[in-house]
Amino acid sequence: MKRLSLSQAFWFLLRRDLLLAFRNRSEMANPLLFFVLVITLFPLAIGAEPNLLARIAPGIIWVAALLASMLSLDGIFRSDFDDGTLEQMLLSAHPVPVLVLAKVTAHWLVTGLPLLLVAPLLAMMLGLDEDAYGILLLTILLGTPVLSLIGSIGVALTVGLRKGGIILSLLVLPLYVPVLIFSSSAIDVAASGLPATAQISMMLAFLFLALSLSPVATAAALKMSMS
Amino acid sequence: MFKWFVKWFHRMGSPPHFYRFAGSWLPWLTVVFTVLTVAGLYGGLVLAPPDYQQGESYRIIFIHVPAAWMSMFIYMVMASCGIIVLVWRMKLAEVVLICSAPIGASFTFLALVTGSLWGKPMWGTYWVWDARLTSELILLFLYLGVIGLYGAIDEKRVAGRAVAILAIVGMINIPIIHYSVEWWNSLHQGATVTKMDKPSIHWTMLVPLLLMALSFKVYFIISLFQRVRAELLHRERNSRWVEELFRS
Amino acid sequence: MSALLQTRDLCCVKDDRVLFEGMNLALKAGQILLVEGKNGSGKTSLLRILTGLSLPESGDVLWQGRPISEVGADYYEQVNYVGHHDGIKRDLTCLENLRLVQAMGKPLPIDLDDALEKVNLYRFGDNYVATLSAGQKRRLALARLVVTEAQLWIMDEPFTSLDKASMAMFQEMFEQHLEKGGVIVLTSHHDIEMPQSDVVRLNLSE
Amino acid sequence: MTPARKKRLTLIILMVAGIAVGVGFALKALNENIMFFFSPADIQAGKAPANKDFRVGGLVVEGTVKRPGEGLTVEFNLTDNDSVVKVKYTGILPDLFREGQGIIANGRLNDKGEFIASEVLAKHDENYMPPEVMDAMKKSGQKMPGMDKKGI
Repeated sequence: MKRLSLSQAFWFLLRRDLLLAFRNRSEMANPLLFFVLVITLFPLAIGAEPNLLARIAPGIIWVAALLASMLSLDGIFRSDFDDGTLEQMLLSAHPVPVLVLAKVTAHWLVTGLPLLLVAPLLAMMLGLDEDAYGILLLTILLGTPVLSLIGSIGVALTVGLRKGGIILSLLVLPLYVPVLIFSSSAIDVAASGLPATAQISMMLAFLFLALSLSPVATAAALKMSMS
Repeated sequence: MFKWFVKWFHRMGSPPHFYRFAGSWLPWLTVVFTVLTVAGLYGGLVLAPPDYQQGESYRIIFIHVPAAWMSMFIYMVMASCGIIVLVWRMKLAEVVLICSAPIGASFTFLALVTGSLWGKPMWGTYWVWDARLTSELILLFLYLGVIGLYGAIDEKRVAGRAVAILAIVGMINIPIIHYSVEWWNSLHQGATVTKMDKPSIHWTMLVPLLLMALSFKVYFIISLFQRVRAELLHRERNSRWVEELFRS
Repeated sequence: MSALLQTRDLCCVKDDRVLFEGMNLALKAGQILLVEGKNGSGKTSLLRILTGLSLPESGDVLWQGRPISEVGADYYEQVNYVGHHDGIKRDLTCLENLRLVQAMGKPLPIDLDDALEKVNLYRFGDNYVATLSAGQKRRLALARLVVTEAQLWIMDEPFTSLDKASMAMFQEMFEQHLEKGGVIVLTSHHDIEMPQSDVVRLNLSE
Repeated sequence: MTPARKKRLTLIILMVAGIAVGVGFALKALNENIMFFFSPADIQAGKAPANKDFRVGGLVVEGTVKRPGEGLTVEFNLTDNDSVVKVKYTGILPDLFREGQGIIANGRLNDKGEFIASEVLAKHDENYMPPEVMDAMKKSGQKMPGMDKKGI
């Protein structure tokens, strides 16, 4: 009997989430706005001394990216949990981790990828060394999917709770630390005119590990949250 | 042998059996703990000579190092319980997991505080964002996350499975956090006792250190047993064995 | 003929309260199980355990004689579940919602338009779900049953916010499903009249 | 093999492959120099960045610690047993700071090739010995384990 294959299911789910995001595009811009806002706060708070700003720019950009990603995490599963479509997803005949991966991918495309567009602009405003722009973009490209993947485990654990928000940050932020360290260190090193290959290969390692392990953990956590 | 182990494993998994077993062991463990602690502290604070380099202030290692070891050890205990919970859905493992978390968090806190007290005379500052210190701090957050998540979920069986997943995920992350922070910044000295070649610590200092480490382990078991007993009574408050226990 | 869906010594505990224990059920093809009982007697819990969403305290749910945790995907191909939540997205149209249901890897028997016609929503295919009434939404949720061809239907209060006519329509749909060799488990506060079918009743309050 | 089994097997293979690639990248990173502090030899060779802050690590050369002014300014030489760099620092030094000790300094190079430190941190080694034992070891010319480590 005819049935849709797993890869078709993946694309369907991805397309559905992108469609939903597009139909709520005002919400889509929120993490991006937040990212820009947090970064503009720093020069206001610590003064506009160019050398200082240039030195801490990698850290600021990455801390802001991390917070922006964390704020948007709840959206991965919240509405699906509320209207019961998540329940249906868990009853699918397809392996749930693959479906989870589709949803996380959609989430990243909507909230992580746009950071790539504004990051160079903000880096310029903070006076980051021009040598580091390429590495900055590369770390965002490699790092934000890892944030979404790790974050999805945290959301899956807390989606059933009424006050999941604070707990979520407590669960997720410690797990974000390696990404933060290596990405900002890569930019730092690049700004000093040195090669950042070690940091970049480490981030590639995180990406592959997160891609292969986190959907399984997220699926297990979702099953737990639904029961 | 294996059959015997499986049987033992199942018997230990039954709450009333574990309750009685832990209760009968507690007095003995307390005696062992007292002897070890007194011996370790006397050896460390009185008998051991001052260090050639750090003078008297190195003596804090007799608390600091065992506490730091415990902070890692207890997390491993929790992650192992997590695997048992997810695979065999054993109730006792859930209870052990969640009862270990506050003890682990306290040891982590102790290691951080003693470390920072040590850091002032040695490094000239209470707190440096050093590799060991930072990863220990993150470990504390992981413990707090486990405690917080367990507290937030009302249905305790579900909560047990949730923290099991979290403990396992955290376990994968601990080496990653450890190495990432280590590369990022390194001031803390290398490992002393666990080095493969001969330990670079004099035996007069090593013996009390190991005694203290052992005493901390025993303390963990005592504290764990008491917590688990209390939690079992609470969880099984409607069951027959608890009722019988209080009637007699 | 051997039983399709079985439970073996099923026990469910919620918040320290035993809802049911030692439950042994067996359903053959063509049978419908009506789960009755007071509020909080464990009807929803039982249904969720049967779907595998929740885990029982002890005991097993068997599909064709094997525990569902072992059967895995082959079981989920055969289950259609309609729970308290409609499981449809407000910001998608009716057709988009049903297309997604079909993507979940179950066998596909009929065209989506036919399915909408079956539940009297033919002209609403391109309407956003947000514009539908509560009863229409419920009908769309139940349309899920016919856009994929699963043998086992599990429904939690399928008739909430439906009018008499729609109820009759769905009861007829259920009878057809049973005639084709399907199995149904449902809870309902409404009286169900299905004289032609083999109805098994289970009261959890007793 | 049933299609469901085959699908699951493919997924597991993909997962294992993903982990393997990840571990591969991690090992590759471990093989590269990731510590971004520099040794006096690196500075001599001109590898250290100019006009940028960086960290330098090494041993304080015995007999070079001087306090030229009245204030808290200290000067000393730092070595990695290969090259030497002159360090200037104004501020309170940690207790463990002494000649022959390993330290890490944070700061930047000035035009004369001197390292102007904004922060000095002392590193103590992982050896714990009573003073007499240490003296005896030094006399017999035995090398302390861990002292020949890279960096410090």
